[in-house]
Order: sequence, then structure tokens, then C-alpha cells
Amino acid sequence: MTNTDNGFSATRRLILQGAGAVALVGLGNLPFGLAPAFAAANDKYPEEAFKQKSEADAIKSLYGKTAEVSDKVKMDAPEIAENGAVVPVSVTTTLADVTSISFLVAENPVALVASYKIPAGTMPSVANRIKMAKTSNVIVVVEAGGKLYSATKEVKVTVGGCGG
Amino acid sequence: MRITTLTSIAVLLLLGATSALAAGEDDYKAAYAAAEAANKQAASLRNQWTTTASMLAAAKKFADGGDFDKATASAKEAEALAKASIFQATSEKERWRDLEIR
Amino acid sequence: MASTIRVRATSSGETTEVQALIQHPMDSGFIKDSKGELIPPHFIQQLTFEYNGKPVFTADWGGGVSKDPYVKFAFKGGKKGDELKVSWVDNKGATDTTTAKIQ
Amino acid sequence: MKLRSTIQFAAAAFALALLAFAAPPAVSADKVDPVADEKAFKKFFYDKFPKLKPEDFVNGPYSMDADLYKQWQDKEQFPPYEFSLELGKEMFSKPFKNGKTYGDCFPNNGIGIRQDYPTFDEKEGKVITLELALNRCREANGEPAFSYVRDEMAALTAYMAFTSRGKPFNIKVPNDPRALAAYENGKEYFYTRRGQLNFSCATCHVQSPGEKVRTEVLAPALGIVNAMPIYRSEWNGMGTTSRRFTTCNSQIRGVPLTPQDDEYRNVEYYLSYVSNGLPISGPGARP
Repeated sequence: MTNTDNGFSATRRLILQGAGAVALVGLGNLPFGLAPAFAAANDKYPEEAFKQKSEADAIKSLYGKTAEVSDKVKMDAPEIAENGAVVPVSVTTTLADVTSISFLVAENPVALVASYKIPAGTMPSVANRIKMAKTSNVIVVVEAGGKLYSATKEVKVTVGGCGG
Repeated sequence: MRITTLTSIAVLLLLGATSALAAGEDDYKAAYAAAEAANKQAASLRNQWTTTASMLAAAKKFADGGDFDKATASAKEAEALAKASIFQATSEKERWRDLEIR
Repeated sequence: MASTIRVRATSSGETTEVQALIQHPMDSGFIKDSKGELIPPHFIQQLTFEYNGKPVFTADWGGGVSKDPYVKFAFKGGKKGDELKVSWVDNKGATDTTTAKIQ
Repeated sequence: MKLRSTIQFAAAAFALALLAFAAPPAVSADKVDPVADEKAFKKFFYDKFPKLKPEDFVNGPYSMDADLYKQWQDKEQFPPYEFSLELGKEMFSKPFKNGKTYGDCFPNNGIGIRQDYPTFDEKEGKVITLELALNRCREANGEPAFSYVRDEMAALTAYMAFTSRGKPFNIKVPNDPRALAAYENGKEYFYTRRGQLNFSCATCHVQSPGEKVRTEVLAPALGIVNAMPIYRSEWNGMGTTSRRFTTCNSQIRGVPLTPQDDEYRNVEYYLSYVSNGLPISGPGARP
């Protein structure tokens, strides 16, 4: 229950000492507007989808279709976010042929938060940390076999105070 | 309940604080100086309130805008806040032990 | 300067689990600074993980991803000692790349 | 806004007056007895949270709420203080311009010693916190002091705490009237109500840990300093013990003291002493 348990601190120690294991290959700021060399041509950033205010418009822009609710999409998100700035949300699904997974927050100024491409051979399971402006539905959309499936959960968000 | 009493007293205080009619620059200056002095005393007791400072700033702003009614009222509020903080610091000198785990 | 990317990739034999943490402000463009002025958007737009020259995972991110973003996924295959290449590019065109050994 | 604040101040002043008249005279001051205090302090928390093990307290609100605990576990998979920890390690090992290092200023080269701070300096007659010792080390070696509330100090203390993880707090109050006075002053600070909200540290962290203030779960005072420094999501970054104290004061609408003011040093001394035996868990992550 404490974060001082051996397994964990052993990992932490490894990370510190193993800094050399993470070799730095390239670093630097490309001039503004230059396309990154590593981005493949078919991996276009969905600029428009990230401009949509509502989740429905974002999904439409991203996939061109609508999603149906599926209990095969399992989302894990807190009931009450400890802080809206960092809300751990993860999803996993038993659906086959998953090609992408997207996270949306209905009440955020921009609904689409993240969209992940899942090539064949990668598990249909993602965990990430997202921002939430206020209490809202979090929507996960899974694209599988060319169709869209979704799950929704409300996460309560409160801010500030005398905590910690 | 106590809340009701508190609120009605607060309202009375509020009426008292704002009913001063047509305050002039001199009234403001006197009220501001009194508030500053009280806040200085609170500082010597190491117990200033952030709200006192905000109220002093508000008073200054009203005064800069020529609204000496509001400026004086704010300065008086600041003084009341500072005095409450002094009262708090003084009474806590003994009272802190009430909370102590022993 | 140290890399902005921290990667932990662990092979269980059949699959490799990857966790990454990236140092980035991820400013959404909707938050005001202490002076009340909007902080301009500055966030990572795309993050890719490549194994054997092929992408195994691509993230398209908006400003709604938390500061110092974190992501976790897993893919089939991946051997201990093999390298995983991780790169990101943000909305201002800045990039960083690193390679991590699968453990 | 104005109306509301007026009511608040009037209500606060009135409530203070009421309390002053209603409350029985305070218990008279008696002998300073840190050993008895520590025992009573721990018993209070162990009785209040019978399900928790002593070492759980160092994880603050996460030990008190299952939903929070899970979020914390998720975050700890790759904790947000990771970058600060690395920066701290780098800074700690890099020599000053004169060739000396932080390690030269501390016993055991500064490794695994965080649990011994704050210490009482019998020469100076004052409490020396780790943050203070670090800045004195810098100044003694011709380097400018760091801000007590900013990232550099957080990174250094994060690294030093990390090298002490799991080691029990080992704070000593020597039988020196000045040490006992500093300890007692820290205790007084901890229990003294201040600010317009009329809160003491104890109001939140003794009377109400595990409860929610605007749905934030309050941390217990027992073990609270063991986790310092902390990455707070609310701050969007790291914070030192100094930062925690000053922000606590302003949250209750009190004007904070200067970081590392004698009284802050004393309250850290007191809080650390009563958490003796509980493991260092810093750097920590908090909501």
C-alpha cells in the first residue's frame, strides 16, 4: 500500500541508473511549419477534428460516421477526478480488428482529446491522462472492422481548496 | 441557528459601514490610515489576513477614481478585518491548546 | 540537455508493454496566465512508436492531453534488447526523438 | 462580492467573539514533553483510522479513499515527479564552480539522510531544515541561494528524499531549552487558528483528514511531511515543504510568513518529530 514497497522502488532506482539506456538520437527544433520528417504520409494529423467543439462533430470529422454504444468497450475512469488537470482514463475492448481508439470530453472547449491508431498486432488497449475543464461525460470511441463503438462515463471534477 | 444570528448581525454591520453619507477625501484618508495602522499591528502579531490587503487595495482604487464614499467604506472594512485578525491572534495565544492532541 | 522522452518497454515474451512520459507543457490555448492573458496553444500533435521500422502505435493529440503526457499500450512481439523508436512533433514544429531498449 | 466579504468578515469577527466568551479558559501550559506528544499524536490517528497501517499515513489522502487510491496507483506507474527527480540527481552530482559538491556539505555525502532533517543546531540554537541546509551549502560555496518555493529546490529535495525512501523519520529534540522551545513553538503554530477562515493547520489535518473540502480529500498531519516534496496536480508541478506551508496559509486567507521563517522551521520540526518512525515516501504525488 505504500509507495516504498520494494518492487516499486526497485523500478524507480532502475530508471535513474538506467538513464544511459535511453539513448538520445536526435533533438532540435525544426523551423515553424516544416513537416516532421518521420511522420508517414498516411498519418495525417486530423486538424479539423481537433477544432470541433462538440463530441458528435468531432467524431463525424474524424470518422465520417456515428458510433453505437457497446458493452464490449470497457472504460476505466474515476468517479471523481482528484484534479481535472490529470485524469487517468484507460480503455480496453474485446472487439476484433480494432484500428483506432479515441478519447473525447463532452464539456471541454475542444471535445476531442486524443486519437490513437492501432495497427494490426497492437493490442486494443490504451491508458492515458487527460484534462477535464469540468464535470463531464468522457466518451471513448473504438473503430473496429470499419464500424464505430462507444462507451460513456461521467467523471466529476472539482478544483482548488485546502486539500493535499 | 447561529447562522441566522450571524447573518443579521452581519447585515447590521454592513448597514452601519455603508450608511456614512458623502464621505470626502479627508474621511477616506483618516479611515485608510486607521486601517493601515491596524494591519501593521496584525503584522507585528504575525497574523495578517489576505482579505485586509485586498480591501485596502480596493479602497485605494476607489479613491484614485474619486469615489470617496466607496473608498472610505472599503477602508473601514479593511480596518474591521485587521482588528478581527488582531483579536484572533491575541485570543489564540492561549486558546490554541484547546485543539491540541494530548 | 536530457531527452524529453522517458520510455519503459518491457517484454513478457509474447507481448511488449510500453509506457512513455514526455516533458511538455501541453498548453491548450484556453488557459489564462497570472496576468489574465491567454497562454497560446503549445501541445504535442503526434507521437509515434516504431519497432523494426514499422509504426506500432500513433497518437494524435490535442490540447486536452495532460501536461507531461503519459500513454501506455502493448503490442505483440518485441524482443528484449531490441530497440523502440519514439518521436513527437508539436504544433510549433518542435520535435524530439529517442530510442529505448526493450527490457 | 463586496457584500459577501463584508458578511464574512463580520461573521468571522462575531464568531471569534462568541467563541472567546463561550470557551472555557485554555488548558494551562505544562511541561514540554515531545515523547508524550508523539505517542498521543500517533494514537489519535491510529484510533481514528483503525484500518490503516502506520506506514499508510505517508501516502496522505490516497490511503483514505479507494477512488483516489486507484488514480494514484495509475499515476505512480510513471509518476509526474520523474523529471524533477532526474533534474535533482543531475544538479546534486554536478560540482559548484569551486569544485565542491552538495555532498560535501552533508553527512554520508548527502545520500540517505533526509530522514534526519530538520535537525536542531545546538551551536546556533535553531532548527535547520533540509531546504535551509541546501541553500546554506550553496552560499558557503559561493553560489546564490535558490528560491524556497521553486523547482530547483524541489528537485534537489526530491532527489535527497528519494535516496531515503523507506527510511524512518529520525528527528531528535535534544534536551536543550532552546530546542524544546523551538519544538513547542512549532506545535503552537500548528494548532493556532489564523487567517480570515479561522483555521489552524490542525483544523484540516487533525480534525478532518479523510474528509472532503469541496470534494478534495484532506491529508492527515501524521506522515504529511514524509512525502515532501510533492508534485501537486493543482500546482501543475513540484512544490517544496516551504511552498506547502505558504499556500496553506493563503488558502485560509492568511498572509504567509517568509519561507524558512523560524516559525515555519519550527512547525516542520514539530510535524517531523511526531511522525518519527514512519518511512520517508517523498517525492510524492498529490491531487
